[in-house]
Amino acid sequence: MGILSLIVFIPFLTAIFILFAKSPKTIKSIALAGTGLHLLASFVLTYLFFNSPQNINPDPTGLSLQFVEKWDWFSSFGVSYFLGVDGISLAMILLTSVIIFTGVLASWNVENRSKEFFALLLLLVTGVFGVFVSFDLFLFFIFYEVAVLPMYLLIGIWGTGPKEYSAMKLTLMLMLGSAFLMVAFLGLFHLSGLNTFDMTKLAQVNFDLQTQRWIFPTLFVGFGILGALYPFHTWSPDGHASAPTAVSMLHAGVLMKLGGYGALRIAVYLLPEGAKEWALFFMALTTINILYGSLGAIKQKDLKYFTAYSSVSHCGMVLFGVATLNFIGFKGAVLQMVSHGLMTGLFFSLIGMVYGRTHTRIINEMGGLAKVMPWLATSFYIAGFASLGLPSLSGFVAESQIFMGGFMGNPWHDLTWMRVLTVLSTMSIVVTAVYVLRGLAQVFMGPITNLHFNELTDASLTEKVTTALLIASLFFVGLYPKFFVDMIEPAINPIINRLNM
Amino acid sequence: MIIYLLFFLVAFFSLLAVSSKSLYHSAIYLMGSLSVTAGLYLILEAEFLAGIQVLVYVGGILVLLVFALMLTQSDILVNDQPTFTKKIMAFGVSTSVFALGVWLLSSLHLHSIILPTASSPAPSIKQLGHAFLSVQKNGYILAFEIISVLLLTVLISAIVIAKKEKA
Amino acid sequence: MNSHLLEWLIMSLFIFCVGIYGLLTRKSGVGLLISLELMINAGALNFISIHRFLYPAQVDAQVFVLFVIAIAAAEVLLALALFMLLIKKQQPVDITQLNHLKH
Amino acid sequence: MSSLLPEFLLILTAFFILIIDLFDAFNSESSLSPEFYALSGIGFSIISLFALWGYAPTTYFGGQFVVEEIDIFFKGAILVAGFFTVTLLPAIFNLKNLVKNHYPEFIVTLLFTLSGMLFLASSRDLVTLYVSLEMATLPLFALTAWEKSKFSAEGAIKYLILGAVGSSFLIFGFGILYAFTGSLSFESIRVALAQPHQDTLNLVLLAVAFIIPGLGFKLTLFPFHTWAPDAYQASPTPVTAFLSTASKVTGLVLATHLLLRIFSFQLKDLQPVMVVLSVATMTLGNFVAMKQENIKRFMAYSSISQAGYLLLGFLTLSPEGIASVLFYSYIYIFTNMAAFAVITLHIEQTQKQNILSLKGLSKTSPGYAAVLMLALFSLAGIPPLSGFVGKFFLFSIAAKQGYHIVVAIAAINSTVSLYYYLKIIKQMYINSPDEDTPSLKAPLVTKAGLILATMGTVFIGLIAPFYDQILWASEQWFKLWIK
Amino acid sequence: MVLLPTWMILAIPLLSFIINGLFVRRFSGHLAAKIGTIAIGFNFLFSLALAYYFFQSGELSTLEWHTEWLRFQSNLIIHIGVMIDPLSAMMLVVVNTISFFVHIYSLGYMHDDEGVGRFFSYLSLFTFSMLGLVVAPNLFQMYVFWELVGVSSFLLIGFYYTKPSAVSAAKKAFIVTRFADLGFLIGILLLGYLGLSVNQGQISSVYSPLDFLFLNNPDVGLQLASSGLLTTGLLLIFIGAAGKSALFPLHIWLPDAMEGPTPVSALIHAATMVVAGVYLVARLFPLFNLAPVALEVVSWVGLFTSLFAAVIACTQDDIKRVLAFSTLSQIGYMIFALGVASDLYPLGYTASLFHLFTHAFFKALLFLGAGSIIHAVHTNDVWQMGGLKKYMPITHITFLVAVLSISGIFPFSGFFSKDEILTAALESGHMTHYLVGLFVALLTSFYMGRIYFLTFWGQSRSHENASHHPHESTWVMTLPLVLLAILALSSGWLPFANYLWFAHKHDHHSLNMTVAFSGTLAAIIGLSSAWFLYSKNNFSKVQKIQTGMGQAYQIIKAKFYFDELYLFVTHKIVFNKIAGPIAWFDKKVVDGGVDLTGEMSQTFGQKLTLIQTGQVQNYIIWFIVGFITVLTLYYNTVL
Repeated sequence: MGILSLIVFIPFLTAIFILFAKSPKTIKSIALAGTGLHLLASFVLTYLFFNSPQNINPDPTGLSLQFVEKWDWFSSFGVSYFLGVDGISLAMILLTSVIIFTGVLASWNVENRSKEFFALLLLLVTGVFGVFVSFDLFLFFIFYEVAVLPMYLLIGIWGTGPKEYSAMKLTLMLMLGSAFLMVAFLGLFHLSGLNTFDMTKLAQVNFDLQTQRWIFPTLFVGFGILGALYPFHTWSPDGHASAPTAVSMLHAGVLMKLGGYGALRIAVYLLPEGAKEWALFFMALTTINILYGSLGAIKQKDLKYFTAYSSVSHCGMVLFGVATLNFIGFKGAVLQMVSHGLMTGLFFSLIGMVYGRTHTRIINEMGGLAKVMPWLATSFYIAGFASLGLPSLSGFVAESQIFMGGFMGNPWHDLTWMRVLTVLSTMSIVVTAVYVLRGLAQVFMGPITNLHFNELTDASLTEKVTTALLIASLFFVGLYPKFFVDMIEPAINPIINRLNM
Repeated sequence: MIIYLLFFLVAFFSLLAVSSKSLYHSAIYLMGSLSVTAGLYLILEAEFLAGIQVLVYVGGILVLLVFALMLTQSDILVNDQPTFTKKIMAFGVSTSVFALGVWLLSSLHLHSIILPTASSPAPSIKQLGHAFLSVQKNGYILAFEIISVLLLTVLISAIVIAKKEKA
Repeated sequence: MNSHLLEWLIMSLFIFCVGIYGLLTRKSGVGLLISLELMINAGALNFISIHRFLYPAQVDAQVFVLFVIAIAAAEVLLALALFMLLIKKQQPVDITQLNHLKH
Repeated sequence: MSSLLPEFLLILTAFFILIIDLFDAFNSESSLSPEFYALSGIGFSIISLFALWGYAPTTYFGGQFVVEEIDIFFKGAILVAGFFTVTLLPAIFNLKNLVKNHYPEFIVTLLFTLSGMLFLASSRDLVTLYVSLEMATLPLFALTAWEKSKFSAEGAIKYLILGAVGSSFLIFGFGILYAFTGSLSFESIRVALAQPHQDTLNLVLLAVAFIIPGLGFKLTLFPFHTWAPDAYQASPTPVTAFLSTASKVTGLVLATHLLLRIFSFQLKDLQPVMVVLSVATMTLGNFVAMKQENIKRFMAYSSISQAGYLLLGFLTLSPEGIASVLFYSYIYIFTNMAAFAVITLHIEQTQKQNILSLKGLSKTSPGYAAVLMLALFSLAGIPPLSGFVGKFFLFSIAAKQGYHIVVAIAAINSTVSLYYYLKIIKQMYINSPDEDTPSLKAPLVTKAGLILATMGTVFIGLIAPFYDQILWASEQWFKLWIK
Repeated sequence: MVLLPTWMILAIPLLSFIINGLFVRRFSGHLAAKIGTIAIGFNFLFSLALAYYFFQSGELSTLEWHTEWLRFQSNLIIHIGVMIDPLSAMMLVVVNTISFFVHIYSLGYMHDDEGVGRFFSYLSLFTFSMLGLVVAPNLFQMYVFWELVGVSSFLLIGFYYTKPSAVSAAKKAFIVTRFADLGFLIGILLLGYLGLSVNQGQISSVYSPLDFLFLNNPDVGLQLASSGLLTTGLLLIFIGAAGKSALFPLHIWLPDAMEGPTPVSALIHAATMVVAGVYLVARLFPLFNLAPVALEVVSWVGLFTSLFAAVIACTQDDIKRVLAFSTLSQIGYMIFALGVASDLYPLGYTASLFHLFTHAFFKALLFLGAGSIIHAVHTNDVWQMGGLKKYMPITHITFLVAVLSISGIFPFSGFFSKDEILTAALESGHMTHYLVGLFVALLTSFYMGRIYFLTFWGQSRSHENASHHPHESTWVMTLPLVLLAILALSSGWLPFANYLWFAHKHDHHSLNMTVAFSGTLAAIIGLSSAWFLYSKNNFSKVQKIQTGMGQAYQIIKAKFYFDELYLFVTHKIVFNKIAGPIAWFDKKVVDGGVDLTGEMSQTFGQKLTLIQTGQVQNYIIWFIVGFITVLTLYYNTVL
């Protein structure tokens, strides 16, 4: 029972304990204890990762995985329980454990059926952890769908507004995405000739160009649907608007990263030729994604739609980074996943808190709240500045990497096209600044519009801890990116070597 | 010669059984058709079978059908006329099946296989009896047992369904 | 002159199709049973004619046909029981009106 | 003779119950109710069945009755389905006046049908096949009409007529098959069909064309499925459960005999037909299930769509094919039985069959709602439940043959199926119940069956040795006659 | 060489920001103010010492301290560090002195404002980011602190966040500068790319192609110039500079930035932040030198801005707006000075930086003076002041010094720096620049004279009741005024040329007599005409001129309607014509498409249910249809 299985199954065990707890108080404390323990475990994992002897994979294109756990499961089918962690997965685990810890803190006042709520939330996060550490396509797929399914119940039961419609739309579109993946995985399994789902072995197979030409887009679109790729992003605004705070934090913060992670880890790594064929097309698509998302956010009336569109644009940047097919672009994509995860987590938790107080999410109905709740106002502004890419905050580090990557181009694509697309997506930093400042100024600045806002309270202790933790991590990534860069670079080398081969 | 006569008879009777207005006539025509098939079996040197055919089919099943006719007494029994469109539809479907079958069968050169003379060996009733009860290679004792259990279950369940419920 | 296997096969196919025609046009349950008997009988005839023309010595064909006849009898028995049930429920034995369970 | 034990034990228990019923002994307080005898009978036959594991394959009656490892698994599946159906019975038969609704006769008929199905699994020649097939279907016509309600007769009659048409097609087909070799045994026909010279090709075509409808009727494939929705809706819920599980597995057994044991050389050419049939069945089953209101009719269409997925397994002549079909049928039985247990209780205690009547089940009886949710998720093929693993293996068979488009259609179909399963879960979890709905109460036996089924739904997919055993069994079988 | 490590100069303001911002300001704002002032005071002394020692050591540039911050790839590693060279030493001194005086001044000015703690923490943040920008060894670090300066200016402009106009001004400032920074970022990416493709040839202590040591290296410059993209790169970077220094197309945010408290305007919008653009161009001057086209553009933009702003300044009523436009015009001066400079005539480079140096002092003085006036009279409108000579003697004298200095009268610093710029323009042959520069000098002295006479001379026109007379500000506010006045006087005499020069260090310090004479003449004309029009109370002559100019006057007064134009472009075009349709398109078309597939599958399902008609005969027909399809399908696969 290695540390990785522990990492994956701590939330699951906490969920089980929760099912036996009685009063809401104990339920919440167990959930908090579980996620706290998990946060600790991921820090220990990071410490071990950096200090324990690294088993470096001799073959340059092979993944060098640490803490590998590999047991045969359906041996006749080549399926094995294969866990491992490398730089990219570790970064994502850290992000997810922070987000789930703050998510549990942010949903401190969920009263109705809180037992099922926390159990489902933790089940969802188990799926997410599983995806980040599994290196067997079958196991990857199982955790991938486990991560998506509780969304229906979480949004359907505890959501607001047209919750059933958006819950159904979200689940079905994400399931359609995973249907794409299933077709691609089976294609990979059978066309690879060797009877295994093990990613490291499949990476040695050079599939012929014809198969790569159809499998890569299926994989990329399958992951893109979850990563809010342009035409398939419509579930995200509705889904996030009706989801309760913790769920939209977890979903936008982490689940949408599965798309980017999968696209990088599986689509590009296993099918380099296919990537070279399609990357420019997807780069153009993600550019639309970025600009479209940010421009769409300007006219939004509801705070949650506002953030949802901004996360569509930021997730577009992740996929843009992946589509640049160069070293800096990949590193930028992973950094953007981490930074956007923290950012949206902070945004949605704050919206939850503001909604808890003013009971309205419509931007025009609120005004001048800064005077009444300074702590929330400042943290909202910090989140806003992070999302528009202010240096010293995580947004800038990630975006600069992606734009530099896009600008540097890669040997297989026409440079001027890539440069035009990069310039177009860099324009999003201005549009983001416009809508972030307009929205926040309307809500927080100016005189108080609604008189009974005066007796609203500022952040309570739990809310302070949540926002403080997220802001601290935003600054940590922004001010000291070396920590994450050193973690991610060795993990990206195999992908780049594979592309250059 | 006799064969073609019997063929014509069977075709005529079954057509009438199917299309006659009153069900009573169609039951009788069915009886005619079944007994003519028994005759055909005789030609095909399957006497026992012809006997069973007459006994079980005509005697047993037909009698059951007539009972059913009596019992159901519904007025439609007198004139069971299908609507015109349903007739056309049914005619179309059945002729298409028949045409397909004939076209496929005729392309085989089966016509070269001719009726063996009376002298060729036909399985005797003794052999038939053996086949039913022998346990070796070509015996069907197993099927025999299964069919007995089958008839028992069908009997029980039919009775339960048809039974008049006590108040 | 003697008859050929083809004629017998076509004959049994003809009876089979007449049975199908009967099935599709009859309104009353009993009418259906009649056409069913015809179809099963056609099957039996086809079986025996192939037996006689190709493998006169084998006995399996006749055994099979005997079983078929027995099972046909069982089917009619069951059909009769179901018709009785219909009558007990005051429903006409007219299958065109038996269309309550649909879509 | 020991390999006949499973069937023999069933028939023995049936007669035993008949005799007890004869002396009207069930009404006295001391005696156990009939389902205990049935359960013990089926239990013993399962034990005796798996006791055969060591000696297979054994042949009796001159090659007409063969028990290979693969048959042991098929028979096991059928017996398990029968076992669960019997556990459902106490929920609908009120034990006060057994005689009034003929509870013992019901069990006797059920046991005989089960034995018929077991005979079918081991039959190796056309006569035994036909007779045991009829043995497995005829009593079901009666079981469907057991409730004697207004519609049950209608459903049963439709089922009977189409059954009869199916079997007459089958007889005609078998007649043509007989033309190839003198004997009726599968092996000799398979060998004769190995290299049909040019002119008898049409005959093979005709034989196949006549036989597939019989198979289609039994397996509820697309154009031959029309009886299923009405029969499922008309029959009492345990019989619907039995139809959707045991009768489906019997269809699979029939498919194994016909497609793998007789037409094994024609399978390559049959692939397009099979692909069209399975895609049509899948699509129809899923898209029509979306619009259903009645629970039982809904389950009918869901089981039709499952038949579509199962047919994918027969696309290849490889051990994985039949192994994944068997594996998925076990998962399918456990899942369906878990779902039907809850549905039976609900329909019996609220007398309402409409999906909307499931409103707020999660509040009135949370345990049962959770079980139904798990079962539905497993049917939709959502990991980590075993439904997903089974489906994944089935789709992999189609992918192995290069039918990636078919796998895509199947994957999209399972997404559509998720939609209508979620519609039910929405009723249970999101909508709130009307005030007075009592929570569901279940007799002990049904509760035990329910728990066993749920355990199966969750764990079968995860324990790998189970699949490996099935794969080993099908490899043995292939080694036997692929040589 | 200095006893303390140089990164202390950054750490102190950062530390004071953190201490004040997070902890102290909650308890007592005034304590936070004191801490902030002491910290900046220490910084002021430290920077003086640093500059002194640096100029003593005579080295060209020293990379004091650096640590690896962000690694793009092995040959592109961004370091955070402190680099001292003549340019950054000068800037350090300027920024720290002005910041120190503004801190002292704010002690008085913000004394009774409840957000005083927050104000001082923002000031320390601003100082930290400005210093970071100044000492940056590479372009990327400069961009990082460039953005931080932008955000602190946003916070300071929007300090009175309950006032909607302040909030929208802050927002406007940030968005406009952000738009310019887009150009800057793309310029950096392009230069980075060019730098990578040029073979680096190990230049000592260079870690990425964005380091100034690398970029300003002559032979690297030549290789870059040969690549053809250098001009576009430099122009992109110039867009960033234009945004921050509010040059012509992106100048709209500076006048509105006056919404912030006056010390802010003094510090940020007079002395430090706005000159960051000039600093950037100066820092990259060796590269600009190799791209003459870019330099041309720089000079013309600078010239036009100075003229444009000077014209508008004459018509404004709000005292702070006038000063804002005068800053615009002065920065235009500095930029076009750089524009005219080249390695043949390097004088422009030194002149522009000298003007930057002197301008910082007297412009800060003007703003602080205006601040104390407003503090006393409680209004910005020049027409409601008048006759303050009697009540506020110190402010009056210091203000007069600043006015004389900015108009370029002899003993004051303005004369020397402006004179050098004009000589640079004349000597390098840019006649038009020289003439326009002269005219702008005239306009400058005119509008400065105008506000001087309107506020200090004539009778008091304030509406407040006559009994309450405006009184002189407390010593805390007047001390910085005096000190700045002294600096405004003395800074002109500093032998600037031998500290900061480009290409070759020419040491002749002769005044070009023609330029000196013509400059002073222009100043005198401007001042006297202002005296003639505005010193007495009857403004009939002013009315006559205004009506004479008719419509043109209104257009100039409304700042050539640029604000409305930008507003129109952003709101009407971007928001309603682009963002609106996109939001609609997303909701209706893309989302609609998804719902459509939902409906389609529902109707398809509905159609399929019709197969189940309930009639047994239809079922049998389906059965036989199935038989036929199987037959035909199998037929055409087999044959």
